[in-house]
Amino acid sequence: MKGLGETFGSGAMTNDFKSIKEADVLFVIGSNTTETHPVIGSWIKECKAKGAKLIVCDPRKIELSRYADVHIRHNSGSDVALVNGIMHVILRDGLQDQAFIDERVENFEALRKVVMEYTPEKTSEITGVPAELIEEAARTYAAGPNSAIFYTMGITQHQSGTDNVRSLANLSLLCGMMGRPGTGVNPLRGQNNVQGACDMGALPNVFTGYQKVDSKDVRARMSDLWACGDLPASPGMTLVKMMEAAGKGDLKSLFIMGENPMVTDPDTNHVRHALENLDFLVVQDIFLTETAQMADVVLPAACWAEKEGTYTNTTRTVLRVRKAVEAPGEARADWEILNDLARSFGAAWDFRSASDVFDAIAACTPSYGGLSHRRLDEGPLAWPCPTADHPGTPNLHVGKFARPNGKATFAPREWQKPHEWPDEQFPFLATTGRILYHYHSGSMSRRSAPGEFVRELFIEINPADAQALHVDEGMMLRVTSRRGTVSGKAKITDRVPPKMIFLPFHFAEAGANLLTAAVVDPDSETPAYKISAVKVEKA
Amino acid sequence: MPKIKTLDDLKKIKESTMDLTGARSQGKTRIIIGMGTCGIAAGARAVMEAVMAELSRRGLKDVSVETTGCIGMCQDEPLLDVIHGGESRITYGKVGPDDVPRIIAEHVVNGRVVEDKVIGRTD
Amino acid sequence: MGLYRSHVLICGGTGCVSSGSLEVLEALKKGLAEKGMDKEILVVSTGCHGMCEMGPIVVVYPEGTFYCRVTAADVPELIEEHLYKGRVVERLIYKGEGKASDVPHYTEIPFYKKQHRIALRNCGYINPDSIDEYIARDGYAALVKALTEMTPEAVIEEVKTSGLRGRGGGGFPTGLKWSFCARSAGDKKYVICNADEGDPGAFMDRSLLEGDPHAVVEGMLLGAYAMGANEGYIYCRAEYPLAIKRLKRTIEQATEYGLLGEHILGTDFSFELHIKEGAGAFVCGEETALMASIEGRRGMPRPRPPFPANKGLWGKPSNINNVETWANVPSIIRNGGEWYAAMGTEKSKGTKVFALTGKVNHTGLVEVPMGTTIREIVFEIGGGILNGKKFKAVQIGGPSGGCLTKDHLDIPISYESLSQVGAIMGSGGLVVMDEDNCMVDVAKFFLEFTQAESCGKCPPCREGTKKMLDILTRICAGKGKPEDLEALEYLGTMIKETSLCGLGQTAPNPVLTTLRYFRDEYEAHINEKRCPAGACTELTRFIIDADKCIGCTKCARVCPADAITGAVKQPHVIDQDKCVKCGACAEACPVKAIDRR
Amino acid sequence: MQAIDLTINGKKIAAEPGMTILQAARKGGIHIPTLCEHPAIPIAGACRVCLVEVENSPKLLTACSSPVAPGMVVHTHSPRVLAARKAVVELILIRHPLDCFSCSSNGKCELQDVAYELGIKASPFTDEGDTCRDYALEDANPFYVRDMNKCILCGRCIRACDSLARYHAIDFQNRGIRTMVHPPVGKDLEHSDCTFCGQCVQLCPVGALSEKASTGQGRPWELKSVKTTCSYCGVGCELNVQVNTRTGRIANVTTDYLSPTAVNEGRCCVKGRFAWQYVHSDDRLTRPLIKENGAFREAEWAEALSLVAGRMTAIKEDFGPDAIGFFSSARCTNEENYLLQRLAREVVGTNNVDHCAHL
Amino acid sequence: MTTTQEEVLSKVREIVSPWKDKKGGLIPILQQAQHEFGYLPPEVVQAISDEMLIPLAEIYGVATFYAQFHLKPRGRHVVRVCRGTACHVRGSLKILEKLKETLHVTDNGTTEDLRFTLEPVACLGACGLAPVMTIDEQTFGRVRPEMLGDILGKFE
Repeated sequence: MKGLGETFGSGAMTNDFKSIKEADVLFVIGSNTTETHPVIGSWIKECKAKGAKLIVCDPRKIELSRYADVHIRHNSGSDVALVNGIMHVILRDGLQDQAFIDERVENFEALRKVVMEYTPEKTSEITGVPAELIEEAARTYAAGPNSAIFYTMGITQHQSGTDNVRSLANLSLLCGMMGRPGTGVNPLRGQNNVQGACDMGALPNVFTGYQKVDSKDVRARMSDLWACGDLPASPGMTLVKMMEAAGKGDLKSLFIMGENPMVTDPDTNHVRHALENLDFLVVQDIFLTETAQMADVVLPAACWAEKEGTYTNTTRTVLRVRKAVEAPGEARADWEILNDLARSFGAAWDFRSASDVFDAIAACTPSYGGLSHRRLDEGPLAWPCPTADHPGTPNLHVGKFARPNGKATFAPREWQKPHEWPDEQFPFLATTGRILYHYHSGSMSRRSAPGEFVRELFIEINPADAQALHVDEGMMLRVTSRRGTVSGKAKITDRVPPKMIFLPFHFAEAGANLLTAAVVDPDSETPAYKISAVKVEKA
Repeated sequence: MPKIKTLDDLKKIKESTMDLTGARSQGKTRIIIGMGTCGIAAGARAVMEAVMAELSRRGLKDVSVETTGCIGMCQDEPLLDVIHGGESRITYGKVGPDDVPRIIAEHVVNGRVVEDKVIGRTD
Repeated sequence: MGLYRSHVLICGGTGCVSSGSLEVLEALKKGLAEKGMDKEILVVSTGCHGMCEMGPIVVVYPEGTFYCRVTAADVPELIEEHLYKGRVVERLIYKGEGKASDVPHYTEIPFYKKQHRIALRNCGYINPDSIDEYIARDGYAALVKALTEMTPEAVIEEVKTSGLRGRGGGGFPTGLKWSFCARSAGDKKYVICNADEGDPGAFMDRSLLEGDPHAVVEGMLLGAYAMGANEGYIYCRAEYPLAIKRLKRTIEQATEYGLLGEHILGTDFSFELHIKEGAGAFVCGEETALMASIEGRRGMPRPRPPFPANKGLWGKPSNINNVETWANVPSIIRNGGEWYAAMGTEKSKGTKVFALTGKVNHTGLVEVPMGTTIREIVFEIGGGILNGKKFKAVQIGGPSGGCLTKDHLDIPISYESLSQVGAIMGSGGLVVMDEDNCMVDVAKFFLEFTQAESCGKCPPCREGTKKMLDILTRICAGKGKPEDLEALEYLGTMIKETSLCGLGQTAPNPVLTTLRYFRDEYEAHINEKRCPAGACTELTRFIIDADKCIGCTKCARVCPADAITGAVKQPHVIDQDKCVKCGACAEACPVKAIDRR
Repeated sequence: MQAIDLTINGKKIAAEPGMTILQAARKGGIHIPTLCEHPAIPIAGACRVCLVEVENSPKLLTACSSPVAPGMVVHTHSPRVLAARKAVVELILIRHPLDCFSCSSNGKCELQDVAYELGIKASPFTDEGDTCRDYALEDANPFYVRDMNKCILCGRCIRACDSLARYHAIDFQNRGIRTMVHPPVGKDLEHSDCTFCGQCVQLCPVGALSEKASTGQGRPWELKSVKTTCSYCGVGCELNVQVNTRTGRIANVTTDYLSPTAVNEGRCCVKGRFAWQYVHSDDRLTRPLIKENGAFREAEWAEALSLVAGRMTAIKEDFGPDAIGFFSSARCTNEENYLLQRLAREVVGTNNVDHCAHL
Repeated sequence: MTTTQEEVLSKVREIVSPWKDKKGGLIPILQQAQHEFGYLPPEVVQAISDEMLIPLAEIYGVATFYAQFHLKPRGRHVVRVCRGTACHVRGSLKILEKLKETLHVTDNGTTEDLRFTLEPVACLGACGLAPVMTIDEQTFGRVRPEMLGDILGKFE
């Protein structure tokens, strides 16, 4: 999000879903779309069937690879080099959209300078991808006429995540693939309301609508709207920092709403230590999760089907959530609990409905200014939607970027070696991710039909490695990193390249995040889940 | 093989193939050679070969060469009959290979019966 | 090429090949070479003559002597006697009605005399592997004429004038069909030849493809030029390997001569032709199913409209005609539509090829002008019923056709006249039946075929034909119920009315027509549990006439089921429960004491 | 574009070019029964139930596949049409079990509807042994059950899988009377390309495909539909939660392929359609819990909330507001995220608020 | 004949290569594959699916639609035994039983060495010669069980 924000002036997905169908070239990198976003995956396959070209870059052989015109299996963590290499070919052969660059983008020379170094040969050395494939990807992407980039956690969950995103933004600007249907750089959000949570200011440095907390004017306007006193001026700690601070004893209390860091956060052993170290932990959730069990107070919340509200999807489209059934027992909607909790603190909050809360959001958030539950009941709308008669904005950056001078900027980056790399002691590279049948910590999906279908952790391992380890399908494997050990059943498949294993992270009892390091991207503080050096043994 | 471009190209192929299909219909002119045991003994095979050679040399089309069994005039073998167009069937007797070019030139091509060799005439 | 005094034509069609014509061909070549006659006599392998049951067939030109059932063993005599000495080998010549007095010319044989060969004109006359021989017979002259003298519109007009109608069964006016496709907008169009001949007993398409493949290709070229197509497919069933081989050779030769490919005859017209082998599904004879099959999908039909002329192969405007239709086109263009239209009846012009089979003396392929009566075909060309039995019915139009009776013998055959009496022209199958054929059994036989070939897409055909077959099976087994006839009529009518494609729409025809003309036979099966023709085994009984039986025990000894008992010299009895109705006893009885009822 | 005027059952209808007779009839509010047709998937023209009579056309035409033409005169319920339609349904019913009583599709079965409309109780042609096709019930997966004995081979599931789910995990196998819908020969569903998105189940017009978890959860007429947004992944699929009004429990989840507001255009995945049982899970939290001596005890809301406010206020007083942190959630609504960050900033006075945006 | 996975793959690649960028290749590919392998083994079908990006279910849908395709191995020689009435009453069942016993196969089965496939058929249309069997294109009439050894011996 940060990568896109500084390049384009806005960090959200640039285009809407309809736009996908108008793409002539789909560049999918670090996204196992058919498993993580199945509906988008089906559209991508539909485009391909209708004649669009598909470029897939992923160390794993994912389902979309099957349909790819250009299939690149690059080394994990070599994304920046790969994209720089692609840009090198584009510039070398003069395939860039010079008119677009001249008119709408700054800092071109700096990009040229960095990219110059990444010859196909050098890129091939770093990425392990044959030079011809890099050339072909470059030609295909540049040819368009409309090329769209899609990425997910495979790009962001690296120490260099933001650089990865910046590189993709550079690529799209270089070829002028922006501001038209069928183009853009499209991060596919992993969770249902990541976009909304960010929009709402559930981030340490901004209020709603990315209004910075360190801006005096913003704070003044907010305290005005909220009818409260001075608001804190310095940006707060990120989640990973908070965890660190808790471990050190600097953070005394944590209020966790609907999260299960014991399963989803990196380096589970460290998380456990941090939470244990707190003076007072409150968890508000629908189940007594691994994290809730460590809490001092647990507040029972209503779940998805039991409350009114809105989500904002990956295309910035605000959608209504409606109550279908009553919450069990005394469980209550999170917004109701928070309203009453604020009152317990002595605040004069009096939100009677989710719709009330939304009106308050609209009042303090320009991009949401024209929205209301009433309006959304007629159908979803994409922000920015500043006024009640504004039709919403499906495609961003049409004609003008959101940066102050209306221009985008190239943000060239050099490739850097990942934080951890397989060595003699830990010769395998482990990567974690989602699978189709489960969601996140599995607290919902494992209690539903999919939980019966995929019950336990499996570990994908290449046939060559399995043979070397004398492991057959379904036998137990033990995986150890510098941080911990997990065991799971071997799934022998060439989906993973040799010396790489893949573990889904949905299974608390065999938590893949026991392996991962709490190493984060310094810009976005996104954990580097995608790379851990591990050793693999027959259990 | 040259590509066909015009009707003339097609006609050329047709012409050159005519002898093939000419042999599959009774030609305008029929030459019938007596090929009974007696005929063969008297040298009918050589006569037939001479007929074929002459037709080939002249590039004559539309002439069919048939053989037939003994017609009962064994003393005059080899026998060679010519039916020119719709005219009567002329039987030549004691035909030798040397007579063949003359019979073909006179009778088959020009329609003039070679009277000195004729031994019979059937309508 | 040297001059040959004589050409010996040997049929290389599938029928004759399976009777051993290849061996005859080899023996001839070898024999002539040994005698040093190979320079004067040419041996040619041709396509089918149509009279397959008399095969292998050998015709010696220039005399036009027609030899049949020739074996390799006959060859030395043939060479010595006919080719060397000019004496006809009488024992091998075709004997017509048993008179062998004079040796008829090929064309004088009654089987051929009544025919009028347009589509089949080169079959059995030229070497199908030689494009030169085709050209010598005016082949590709129509193409040259069309490309140099005629506009595409004029070609379509000529076909319209000819009155040619689809010979695959539908009978849709070909020129009109072409004009639809020609009018349809699109940069890419296809012409397709339907060579997925699947009717049991029909082999006219096979004979044409084997005997005169260039005519089909030339017809397609003319169609492609007229409709603005530049690519074509011949969809040929894989069961016709020889036809496929010949077609491949044909395409090679035509391409070498520049008659296929880019800029044909130096014009802007280009045409590429592919062969697609079928994979064993009768329903692929239906045009939309055929296109699905070319596309590599299950050969299931789809509803029309949209018609192939607008949305055909891969969604592009396409035109499908069958082999016989295409083969007629060159003659029409060469001789003019008027010439063609002068033959036939008012609405059905030209000639039609029929596959004459069943209980008839001469089976084979016959091409006759439309308007010829069934009587002429069966009795004059076909030489009447086998073994002097009585004519009972003729099943016309293949498995989807109908059964006609002696009352229909004088109907002049045309699309209209046949549909009036409940039959169809179909692709031209003509099965003659005599008094020994049970019409219920015949209806069941055809329905078994169509039911097995139903693609399963639409319920009427899938479920309906199965149910009709179930009912027929039980009627033939003596378990029919009186209401079954009504059910059959209802199901048959409704399947025709509601089925998706031609297969379902015509599948009930054999049942409906036999119900209409031979209802008494059905009633006998149901009400009297009796098969009047004695064909339905389960209803047949063998009974020993005690008065005639001499007690010789021969019958008891041959009975495989030990169903016959009786003391020596005493009348024997058949235990009906044990009898398996094999008829062995009746054959064995020296005094004809066993009746089949 | 010029409208195409046609007459259906005497009613003048202005259709759009490219429309089929069926679409034009629907536009004009005229009902034509269908089975193999579904607006979200390509036309098959297989079931023959929508046959209509078009003047000057000798054959009956399938309304679903025949394009409208100017001046067309269509009869959807003429005696000829009704007779044909009746025959078609009678034929389909030959091999379709009539266990409607216990069938999960009772009340939403489209075959039942057509039969009812035409007054057909059973096929008059069914003989003993016809109905039973002896296909074993396939229920090895937790999502849906396949009962191929009930399959009418309309192919809607196949087209849904091919054109919506884009897996083409199933297809017709064999032909003619032996035709069946199946994953690749020799494979079962669980080991095929199927990803259990269940779109085929929703599109099945009869009871051949049914949702496992929905069995016994409510008859169609007992359900009310609540339109909402899926809570798995960032696509934001519009879902219709079907709630049993009698029990107040979710019966199943469907999508609406014709919804103008659905960003997913009716598509969905296995989680959206099948991962809802957790809502009614027995181990849902139902009361606030307070940990005492390492064990939880149930508490009243007031006590729990005041305990939280009290402890946090005390920590704030001792260590300052930045000793307190708030984890919000990307799974909660906008409203809830808004309130939590406001609670942190306005009420507690810290910017220590974040959520797991990156997981 | 054993074929390794690599051999299968390289054969299949060779078969599909002319069709990679063309439409309508599935049926010719299956025909060629069946010609090559004698039938359509699962790994071959899977490889075709992978190479041509045609869903497996669709390929099987096509393969089971057309009579030409076989999903089980077939013998080098197909033995057809007529089970028509005429043959039945003249002992074709005994012929069939004897064949099953000799070849160790069931109806429509194939011998382990892939030499023969045994197919009982409704009628071969040669009732005059009953009982009749055919091997490939050759017809044998008035067959007696004791003749079977010699007949089968002619086919390797």
